Amino acid sequence: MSAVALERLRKVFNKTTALDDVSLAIGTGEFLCVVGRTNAGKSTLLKTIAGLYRADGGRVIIGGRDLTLLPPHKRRVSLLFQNIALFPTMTGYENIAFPLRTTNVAGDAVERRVRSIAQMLKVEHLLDRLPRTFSGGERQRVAIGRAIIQPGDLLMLDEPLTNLDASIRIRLRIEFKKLHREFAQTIIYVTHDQVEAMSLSDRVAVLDGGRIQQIGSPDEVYHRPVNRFVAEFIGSPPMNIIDAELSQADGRLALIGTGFSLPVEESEGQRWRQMQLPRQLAFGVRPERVIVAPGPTNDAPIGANILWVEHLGNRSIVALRMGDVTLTAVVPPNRPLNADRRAWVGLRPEPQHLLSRETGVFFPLAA
Amino acid sequence: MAAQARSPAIPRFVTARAFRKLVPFNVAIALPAQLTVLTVVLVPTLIVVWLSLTDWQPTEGIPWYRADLVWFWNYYDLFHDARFVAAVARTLLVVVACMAAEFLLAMGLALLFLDDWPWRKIAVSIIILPMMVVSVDAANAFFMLFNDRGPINYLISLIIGRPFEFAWLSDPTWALLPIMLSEIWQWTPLMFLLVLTGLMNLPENQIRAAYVLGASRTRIFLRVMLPLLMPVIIIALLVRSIETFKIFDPVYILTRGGPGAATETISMFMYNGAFVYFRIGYIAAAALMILVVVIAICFALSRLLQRHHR
Amino acid sequence: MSKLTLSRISKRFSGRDAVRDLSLALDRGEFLSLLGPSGCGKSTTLGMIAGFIAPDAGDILIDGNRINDLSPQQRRIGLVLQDYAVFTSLTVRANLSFGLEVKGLKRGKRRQAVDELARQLDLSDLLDRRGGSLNMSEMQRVALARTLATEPELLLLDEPMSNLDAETRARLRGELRQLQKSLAQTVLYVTHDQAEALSMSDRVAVMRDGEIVQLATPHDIYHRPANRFVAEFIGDPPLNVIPCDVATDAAATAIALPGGAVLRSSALPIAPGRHWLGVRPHDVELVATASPGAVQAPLRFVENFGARHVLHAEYASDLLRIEAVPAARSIGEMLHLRFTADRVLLIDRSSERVVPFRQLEAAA
Amino acid sequence: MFGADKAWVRWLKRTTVCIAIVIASFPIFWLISTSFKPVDEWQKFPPVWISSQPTLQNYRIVFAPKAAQEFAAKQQGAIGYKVSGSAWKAFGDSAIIATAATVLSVLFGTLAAYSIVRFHTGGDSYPFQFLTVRMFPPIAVVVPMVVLFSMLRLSDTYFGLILAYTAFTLPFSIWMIRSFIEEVPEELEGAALIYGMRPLHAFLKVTFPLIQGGVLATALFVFILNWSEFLFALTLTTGHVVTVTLQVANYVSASSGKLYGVQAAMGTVSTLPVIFFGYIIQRHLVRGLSFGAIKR
Repeated sequence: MSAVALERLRKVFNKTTALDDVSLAIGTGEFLCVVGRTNAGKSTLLKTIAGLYRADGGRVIIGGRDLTLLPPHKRRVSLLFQNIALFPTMTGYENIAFPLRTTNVAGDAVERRVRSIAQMLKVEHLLDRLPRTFSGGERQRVAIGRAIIQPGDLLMLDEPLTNLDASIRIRLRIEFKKLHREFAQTIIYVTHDQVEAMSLSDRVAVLDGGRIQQIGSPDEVYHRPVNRFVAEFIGSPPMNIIDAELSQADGRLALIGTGFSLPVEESEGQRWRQMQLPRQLAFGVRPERVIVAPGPTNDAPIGANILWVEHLGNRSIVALRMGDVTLTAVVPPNRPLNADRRAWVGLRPEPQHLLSRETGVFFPLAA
Repeated sequence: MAAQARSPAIPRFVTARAFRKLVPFNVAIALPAQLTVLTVVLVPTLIVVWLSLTDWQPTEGIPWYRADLVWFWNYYDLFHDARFVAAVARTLLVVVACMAAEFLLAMGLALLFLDDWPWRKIAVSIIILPMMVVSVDAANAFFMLFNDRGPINYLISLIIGRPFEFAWLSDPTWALLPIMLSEIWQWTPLMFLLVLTGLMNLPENQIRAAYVLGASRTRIFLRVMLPLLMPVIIIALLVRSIETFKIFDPVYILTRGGPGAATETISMFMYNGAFVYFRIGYIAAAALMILVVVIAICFALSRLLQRHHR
Repeated sequence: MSKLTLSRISKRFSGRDAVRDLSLALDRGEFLSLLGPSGCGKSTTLGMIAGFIAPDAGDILIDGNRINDLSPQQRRIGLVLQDYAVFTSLTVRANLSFGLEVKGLKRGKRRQAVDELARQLDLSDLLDRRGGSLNMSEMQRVALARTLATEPELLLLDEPMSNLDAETRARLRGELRQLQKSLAQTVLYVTHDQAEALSMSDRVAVMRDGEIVQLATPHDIYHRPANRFVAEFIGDPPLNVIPCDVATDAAATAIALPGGAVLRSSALPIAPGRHWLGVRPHDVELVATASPGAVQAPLRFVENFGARHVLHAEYASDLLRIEAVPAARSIGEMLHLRFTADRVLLIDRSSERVVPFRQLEAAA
Repeated sequence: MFGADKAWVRWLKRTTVCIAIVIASFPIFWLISTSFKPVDEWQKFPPVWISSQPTLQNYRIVFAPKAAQEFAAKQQGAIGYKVSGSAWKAFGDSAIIATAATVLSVLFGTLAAYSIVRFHTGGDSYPFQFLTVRMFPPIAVVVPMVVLFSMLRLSDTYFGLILAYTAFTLPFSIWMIRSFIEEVPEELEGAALIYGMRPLHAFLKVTFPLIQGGVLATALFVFILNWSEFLFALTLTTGHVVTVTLQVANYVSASSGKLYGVQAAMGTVSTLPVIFFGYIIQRHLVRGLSFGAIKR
């Protein structure tokens, strides 16, 4: 049985649908990242699971109990809010001990547990101080302490690391992973940062417009996106999506567009044919897989104009105009490529990256 | 009927648990406020509807609920009552005149306070003094200022260079002026404070951008600041004009609507009708008409505020 | 002649130097970034050029004419602020024509100019919308167009991307740069984002504590940083800084790293003793097994960018960042790392200066 | 915002501000100055700006019935005077009524505002229903209220006025406190709920300490309104209950307004507490008088 099950969860605010039939199941001890843009419905999802918002449809089942109609204080879940929400009038100690106040844990046991959590999170020096004297990272750690002191059935974290320095971020991510391992806690972690999602979790759920677009391992989501949104959202710079026509001249398949023609390799032909593709379609290519060369080569036979080049030191991002398509490529640093010059491009469309122009959905591979 | 008795202290025949089931928590805590308002506003309004259809006078000695129905004759009479029509017109005049004066003075004054200078805070504190004064006391002060041997007449006589003893408050043409001046004196500070707050909260960078683009002060004020300030101005004018529409205290203290009915505003007209002439039914009809108009205006205002509040 | 010249300008605020003795020259059509952390004086510098802040000392010249005493309006400078300051109560069209109206341009001409500019900046569909109803990236374009309409001698951009999300930001960088080139507009761009500065500018001036610490092309800023501050500030993921022991004699220098590795080069002008070694994450080499010259570091965290991984490994009681191609790795496993002498920076501990690159070459 | 002004512009601005200050303070100055004048200076022409023989007699008349009687006996004929009772009674009544109505208004208002903000009770337009109450001209409600109160034996009682004042200040309480609550992130209460607190408890424990300054300001604001109220006091009482505003009006009407010094003394003492409270909450006045629509 899964630790958390959401069944067709709906939430509507003033006629705008914030959550649209969200269903998902999370295993016990799993670390799931929910990733999406601002207003994708991520925070609403967590608040609905916690009971702060009343669901307009569907069910929330945690640890086998149907919690849909229960008020938040009976749900046994923890939520670390995006804005931290430490109680400003209480000290660090009182904040961390807060979840124990409403249980019948004895006084000295409370003391012991707060001390040990504080020690683990290295916030012992903050116990007697008020939150307004804390730094961003300290606030974060105290809030984490409050979220984990009373282990519940589910720990939810809402963008806990935004607005922190990069170095603190890495440290806290390492701590999250450690916490997750040590307590075998089921975690839902919400973030807008796709790199963070891909780095932290067992599985990633991509949310957009209140709908779950795809759930899968980081590799699946990156390499086998199900639709255009996921393909463009995961990976930076985003995947190039190019319209093309599938032609079959003298038995050889090729993708044809204005200014380019990409033959499909003979050995791949069989797989492509089995997919029963329409003539008009689109294909995706990751910028890292675009080959760019200063002169024509076998690998890069298509002529293109360089629009601009961004040298970032460890790599360069090149924007190219190929026919009527604008293409982004990531190339190693220090290539002799300059804006307003000509370059040659090589693309290798892969069968898992073919999608419908109309629906934006990727075609399934033939079995 | 009292509000306390209806608040969550539950009638004996309803158990606490049943009450909680009957009334959700969030509704229960809004109830005390709601019931108070209902008692003091809604019930009287219903009574007004009844009274307005009768010719009840408390001096007749029959209870109000057994008064004789006259149906809509009260309304007919009102429309043909020159005193009432004049009171309405006069009230509108007061509202328009006071709003214009208050707004122009407040805007002009607020613009002087845009940049920082020493004593600015203290100056603001003194300028807003009038709005804190009890309105009856303010009217009392103006009563003394506009006395025929008061300081205002003295100042005028200094200016024109000959003795000037004019009984402002007993002159049918001029008696309204001290009333309006008292109102303007007391409430320009509020308008000033609202406009100043609005001005201080304007996005400074937009003004800066206009400045860098070469615009003159006048152009910046008219093209950038004024449109941005519009919501604040509208709210200030609406809130103030509704308050001014109800004007009573200065009229009562300064003239009681007199001489004759020369300074009677709607509120004063209704007070005199109900508490001097005891024509309750008749005044109830007037009250109901005013209520309907005010509610209509409120509806429009609330939509406006609602939009601004988002 | 330079378009803009700052000659030894200074500004103090309440006893603190905000800008100290700063000199800078911008060529016509150049895109120059002022890059630095918040509080480094870059916004003060911008304010002095725009005319909002009067410098305590020094001259500001445009085309060789001193403009210190001119008001902001008279300077013919365009300014786009962080929040764009689009007139929220006016339509986009009124926004764009605001500057032209002020100039007294005729209605017909104004219309023509606005339409042309709107077409160029892809704003034609928005012309009748109110400024307040736009989203951030639309506002940015409106602010840019409104300023460009007045054909400023110099365009000042103050963190114009900081209100946009990462995706939009990355997309707009190229577009902005292309627009700047096509108009040959001289731009001074203030930012704290090193990627923006590196990717768009002709030259970058890195500021710290009111002074320019290095002024160079993006390539040189990245590969030949002047000191530790610039080296650490530039690059994402940032530079690794490792303590090292330097021993030097007349012929050669040896740099001993924690964990036993030693780098050697021809003699370097650096005193022997404790110093810093800076290594870019993509210059750390992962080797398969323990090999001579390699150090060991346990893996603590993997940042998954999809096309590449950034590994965080514990080394010298700090986390070392390593850029690597994606592969299956598990937390806790031991990584074997090698540093190469021609791909590291040696930082003098006392002066924090980077020992000139050319001299740090592989030897033996 | 615009750089420096020219010297004459600056001079003109300062002068205008000075004139505004004089106009704003003059009536108050006159009120206070007159309250210290002996009888023969009340109506002197040209006016006496500041009395050369200041006296406390006016205040004595206001507060001590005995002094009032003596004065009335002496002045009989010259100035008709028939106000009985001392200002102490008026102050006491006003204090009781204003305080009780303030407590109720703020208490009910806090609960209703909490319900509106956190539970969205009654939907978007619900708070406007309360606003409508404030827009009502009280005179239109007063007529039936007199009828209703006399039936319920509430006229000329403390409780009647308290009820009326509570209802007519509730819009301010609700709207002001609502705007304070809205400034506290809902996540704070959310956290308390998730970690096991019941809703009202969470509100009192977590949000209330953060808005108590605002609630206090609201209370002072409402108190000022109650203290200054005149129309209800005038129409819903018949002599047993006397508020300060009523007492002021009584002096004016008792003498056809000829009792200058006494009127001024009563006016001064009745308005002083309000001005004092007003300055305490100066920051919040704008918010209050614009129903939370315009904040500082």
